[in-house]
Amino acid sequence: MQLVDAELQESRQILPGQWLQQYHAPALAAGARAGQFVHVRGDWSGLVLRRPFTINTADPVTGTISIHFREVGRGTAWLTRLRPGERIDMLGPLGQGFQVDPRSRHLLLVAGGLGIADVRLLVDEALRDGRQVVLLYGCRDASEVYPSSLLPDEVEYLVATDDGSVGHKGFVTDLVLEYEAWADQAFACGPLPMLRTLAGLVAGRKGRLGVATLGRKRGGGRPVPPGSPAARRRSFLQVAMEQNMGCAVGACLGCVIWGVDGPQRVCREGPVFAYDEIDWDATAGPGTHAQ
Amino acid sequence: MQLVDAELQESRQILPGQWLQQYHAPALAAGARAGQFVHVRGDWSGLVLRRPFTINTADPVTGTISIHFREVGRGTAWLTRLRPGERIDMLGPLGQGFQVDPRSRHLLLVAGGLGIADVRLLVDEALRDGRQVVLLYGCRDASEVYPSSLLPDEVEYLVATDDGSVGHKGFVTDLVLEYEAWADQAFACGPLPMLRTLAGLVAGRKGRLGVATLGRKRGGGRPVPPGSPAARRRSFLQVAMEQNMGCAVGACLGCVIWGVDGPQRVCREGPVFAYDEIDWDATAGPGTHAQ
Amino acid sequence: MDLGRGLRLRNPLLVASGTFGYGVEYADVVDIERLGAICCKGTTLRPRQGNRPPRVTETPAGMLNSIGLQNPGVDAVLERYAAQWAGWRVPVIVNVAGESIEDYVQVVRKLDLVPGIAGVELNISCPNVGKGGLQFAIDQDAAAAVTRAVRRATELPLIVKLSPNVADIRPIAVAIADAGADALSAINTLSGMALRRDRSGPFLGNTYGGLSGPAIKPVALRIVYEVAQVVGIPIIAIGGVTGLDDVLDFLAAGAVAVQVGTAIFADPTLPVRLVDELTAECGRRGLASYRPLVGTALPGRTGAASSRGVEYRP
Amino acid sequence: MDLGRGLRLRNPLLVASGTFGYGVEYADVVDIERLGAICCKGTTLRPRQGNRPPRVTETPAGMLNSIGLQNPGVDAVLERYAAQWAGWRVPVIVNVAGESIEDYVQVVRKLDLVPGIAGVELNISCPNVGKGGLQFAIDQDAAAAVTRAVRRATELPLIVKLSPNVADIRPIAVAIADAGADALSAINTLSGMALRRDRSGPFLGNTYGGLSGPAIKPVALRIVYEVAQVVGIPIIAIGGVTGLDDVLDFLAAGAVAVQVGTAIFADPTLPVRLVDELTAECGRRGLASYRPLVGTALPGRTGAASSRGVEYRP
Ligand SMILES: Cc1cc2nc3c(=O)[nH]c(=O)nc-3n(C[C@H](O)[C@H](O)[C@H](O)COP(=O)(O)OP(=O)(O)OC[C@H]3O[C@@H](n4cnc5c(N)ncnc54)[C@H](O)[C@@H]3O)c2cc1C
Ligand SMILES: Cc1cc2nc3c(=O)[nH]c(=O)nc-3n(C[C@H](O)[C@H](O)[C@H](O)COP(=O)(O)OP(=O)(O)OC[C@H]3O[C@@H](n4cnc5c(N)ncnc54)[C@H](O)[C@@H]3O)c2cc1C
Ligand SMILES: Cc1cc2nc3c(=O)[nH]c(=O)nc-3n(C[C@H](O)[C@H](O)[C@H](O)COP(=O)(O)O)c2cc1C
Ligand SMILES: Cc1cc2nc3c(=O)[nH]c(=O)nc-3n(C[C@H](O)[C@H](O)[C@H](O)COP(=O)(O)O)c2cc1C
Ligand code: FES
Ligand code: FES
Repeated sequence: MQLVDAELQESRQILPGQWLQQYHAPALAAGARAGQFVHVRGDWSGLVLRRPFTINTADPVTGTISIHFREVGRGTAWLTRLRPGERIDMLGPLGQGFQVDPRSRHLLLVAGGLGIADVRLLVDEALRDGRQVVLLYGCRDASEVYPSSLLPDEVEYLVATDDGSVGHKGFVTDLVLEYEAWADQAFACGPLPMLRTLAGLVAGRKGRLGVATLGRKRGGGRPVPPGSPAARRRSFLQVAMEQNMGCAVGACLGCVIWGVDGPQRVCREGPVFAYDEIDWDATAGPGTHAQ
Repeated sequence: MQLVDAELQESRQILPGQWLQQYHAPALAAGARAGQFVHVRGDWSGLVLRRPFTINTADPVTGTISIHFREVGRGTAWLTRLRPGERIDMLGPLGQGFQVDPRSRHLLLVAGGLGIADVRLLVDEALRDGRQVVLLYGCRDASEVYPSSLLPDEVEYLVATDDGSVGHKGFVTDLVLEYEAWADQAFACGPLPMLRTLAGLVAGRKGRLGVATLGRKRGGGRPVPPGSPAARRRSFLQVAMEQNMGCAVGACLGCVIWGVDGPQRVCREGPVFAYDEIDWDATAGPGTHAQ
Repeated sequence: MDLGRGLRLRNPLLVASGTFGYGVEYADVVDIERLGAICCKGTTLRPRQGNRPPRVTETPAGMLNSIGLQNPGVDAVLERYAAQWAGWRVPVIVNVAGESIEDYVQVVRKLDLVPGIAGVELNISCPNVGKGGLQFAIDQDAAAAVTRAVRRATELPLIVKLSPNVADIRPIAVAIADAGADALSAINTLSGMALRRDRSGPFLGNTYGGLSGPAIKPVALRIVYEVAQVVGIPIIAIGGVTGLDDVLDFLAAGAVAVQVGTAIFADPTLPVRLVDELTAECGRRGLASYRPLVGTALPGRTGAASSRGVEYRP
Repeated sequence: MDLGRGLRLRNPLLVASGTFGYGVEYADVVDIERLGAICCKGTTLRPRQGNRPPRVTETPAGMLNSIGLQNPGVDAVLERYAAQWAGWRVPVIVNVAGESIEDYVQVVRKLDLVPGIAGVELNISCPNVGKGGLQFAIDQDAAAAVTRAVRRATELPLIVKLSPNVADIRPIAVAIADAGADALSAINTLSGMALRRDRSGPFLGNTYGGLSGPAIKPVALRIVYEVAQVVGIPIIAIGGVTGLDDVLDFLAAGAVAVQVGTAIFADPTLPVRLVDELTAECGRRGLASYRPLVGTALPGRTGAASSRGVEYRP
């Protein structure tokens, strides 16, 4: 974790109201892992809190990272007005990223809306490590479909839209069934209802799904403490969660969600959790940025 | 009084930390009288109040007005960052301006520092009406001397500096003695101590000064209500006062100073008052913008 | 909307006492007839010069004022404005202040039956000389006593304005409602202060000032929400309204109307614009009136108000 | 600076409880050893899960929090951090909360004589189960009782933290000082709330939250100024500090030290930078210490504190 003075290099609207910004921030680019985030401080007079954004991509070679965000309020509106060459203060990389089992060959990524920002870097990391990636993406309609041009060619990319204007008509979770057997691990980010549905799918079909998972293959063995990297790797599904934040470093206890073992800090224990760490019934919140 | 969307045309720093900005605002330019002010609303998120500025110059022909201000805090700092073509909301013209007796030939203007902004338009009006103007200007040192290039040639312009680096060494009030006999009326704006000194001078020497004043010539006659235009015209000295403001239209009673007849609203009864309306002992405040 | 005893407002957007003078000051730039009502500057029995200047200063997302109830006294107010008010379509509510119950009663007696006076709003955040300078507003018995006395003195619609400077507003609100108020307004300013730039003393001539503006909205919202659960009379929300979102928040928290104060200084046209924006919002939602928006954030009848004091734990 | 019983701070810049965890969380980016002191997160006898999320949200120039005192309990706090704290040069003050006097006493007994604990700050803005849920902080007798009990239980330097949610802070402050507190800290948060975007209910899981940040500074300044005139013990100011001007204001109002809270979230390096800026400011003024800056805005000995309650008149 470092405080970094990041310089905006490029800023463009890639979808209506959705922005992709690239910053020069070598210290962040070098250390970032998929699923981690930065806590951004604008010079937004009157606003007292930073804003958290997932590290969308990170390139240690060029020393750049990108964030992908939707303009929803004053903070994000301010960001859209930032011009290349201007600098902002970023704290990061923060939180626990996705845990990929070294033996996993097949990764299933499920993203709803802006949730794509949370798994985007995982695509790069997985391909780099020679894994196969299926990315399922859900959104409202054709106007919101994440451009495939922003994804590496190697990814198998499937889209679901609420209105069927592109791809499957219905929820992105409908597409999961087809890949669950194929996948060694699944990683998801999106609106709470989507994550809850996924968690239900995985929990309900644990037996069948388990057949194909590495976790099951390793079987009963030694116990791993819940929430540990090992436990997360063994869980078939990891989800990136969201909560309003104060400090983003674990100090204020502002960002908790309810886990089965009590409150969990999204900024420290998360934002990525194994699906079975979460108390899905107790978990409600501002919703995620995903839709 | 109108709410006007004013477009910045030109903005320049005329002295260290002092800015002259010209706005296109025909409705204000047409109605403005010397000594009146505008209440300016920036898009300064977090700031809840407007900021008052004297109308420094007004040209009904081009439809422009100018303000001259010192950068002292967040509001004025924000103004300096405004770019030509951008628009801000101005409420004005507000308050009572200087009252020049139609018979006055010789006007003595006394300005300390930024107080020049309050009498600047009076210079133009007086010359237009064929009067003679002496402008006495006081400031700390050479670096702060108001550029004579910004004044019409017809004005007799004398400078006093605290350190004597330009003009008279000492207070601008020292220079007044030389012109008091010549002047028909005097008009002043500047720091409170300067105004208090002037008021003392005028009060103490009322007898002698009076000889030359029109007010005295008109003598005992019918009574005029204090604070009325007529009463102010009869007073040898008029001063432009300052106070923190809320509404600037007389509604909140936030901007009062203490007058001999009780509280006076700077935004309505003022900002220009006859010197003898003010209770100089009770009057303290944030100081004026003048120095 | 009926605030009681026939005080009917055509819309729920009012202007707050002390920020809109006597309604005449902003008339050049505001179509005041379109307002729901105007609460005039605090009026006392005798003229008051108010506090020493300076009286206002800006603070983060807010301002402090210490006007000190400067006003020409009730007789002069009536003489200067009542006839004019009587000709307006917009109701004028006279904000009344005093230092003793007798003060309040006398002022209200003078207002009673005068054409042009649509109602009374009692500002009880005043030191009560009878109680050693303690404010009426912080003592439930004193608040009830002044309300009861005024209630007896007039048939005018009676609004009592709550102060936020208390540990628990609920018993006070209940006492005032029980004493016969037709409506409550909340909140008055928070007690605060600022220093001179050279830090040689307080900035305001009166040392202390009242904090208003967006900064206090979370406090105002909390108080409206608390009070709405314990009284049956209408609540008029005040505190930091700067846009439609704030209006909708206060309605959802249980207010039937909203006053705009400090924000007027930055944007005098705001209250009237909010009238239009609220209408448009109702249209968008297919509502014939804004009433369904009232109280949506309140707990259901079952999960009633707590009586355990301020439950907040940091 | 001596806050009593040998609690000596090398500088008057502290970090406020709940905003700096246990001092370890920001250690990557802050040289914590340079701080005057660290007030750790509120600690209770037994572990607490805290309030339901969401727990924080932004408001104009401020934020609301409703953490609900989540902490692992005093035993776990000591086990996890005490040894580490004992190795630090920066004193750690343990912020203590409870629901009964017995709670407070038991926690403090456990802290007593533990190496690494430099002092205790009592957070008394907690519902007092013995008093039907009323906060200790709003009742002068309860505040005095808990202070007295804790005082008897420990020789640790004892700071008691004042709540702003009261009509008149002065009698409470006096009662706490008389009961044996070594110092006072002020203020805790103001009680406030926010709504969900769809206005179907309160935004915070706990309904109410504590308002902090620049928005509350005028209130904090007023309380420090009031308290400084009625007690003889040191005051530590808290509330909306974001820069040197705020520090200087609080010192001038009578505080001998200042805590930075909410502003840390935006700028973790602020407290340490303020240490340097304050030193530089003293240098500019030719002062060997900042002590001459304390109390410059207070009235002279003659014009002593008013005891007439909150004198503010709007
Ligand atoms: C770990 C994490 C990663 C995130 N990554 C992304 C991302 O990659 N792309 C993206 O578009 N958004 C992301 N978000 C959500 C993003 O932080 C909010 O959309 C943003 O803070 C809104 O700021 P605002 O000022 O525009 O909105 P406002 O609604 O005006 O913000 C008001 C307050 O609410 C907080 N807030 C509002 N919505 C959220 C939210 N959904 N989550 C957390 N805090 C919120 C803000 O931080 C602020 O404190 C992420 C959130 C978290 C917790
Ligand atoms: C009738 C009138 C005419 C003025 N004309 C001019 C002018 O022509 N040129 C110029 O440079 N200044 C003028 N001033 C002063 C000017 O308004 C302040 O310098 C300005 O408001 C400071 O704003 P800020 O945000 O930069 O400073 P801040 O100090 O951050 O402002 C904080 C608050 O204090 C108020 N304030 C601060 N100083 C003053 C002050 N001296 N007078 C009134 N309010 C103040 C601001 O309006 C604001 O509410 C005039 C003031 C008045 C009352
Ligand atoms: C300058 C000023 C003067 C005020 N005068 C009065 C008053 O005379 N009587 C009163 O009841 N409230 C008075 N108030 C309080 C307001 O009516 C209102 O309750 C408070 O400002 C909160 O609302 P706001 O945040 O929208 O300003 C005054 C407020 C301000 C800013
Ligand atoms: C997230 C958060 C958690 C807090 N937790 C505590 C606490 O546990 N105990 C306590 O006494 N005060 C707590 N406070 C209050 C602060 O210590 C401080 O009194 C208050 O925030 C005002 O200061 P500020 O405006 O600088 O934040 C908390 C404040 C915040 C913002
Ligand atoms: S945001 Fe402070 S603990 Fe997570
Ligand atoms: S500023 Fe409101 S009366 Fe003058």
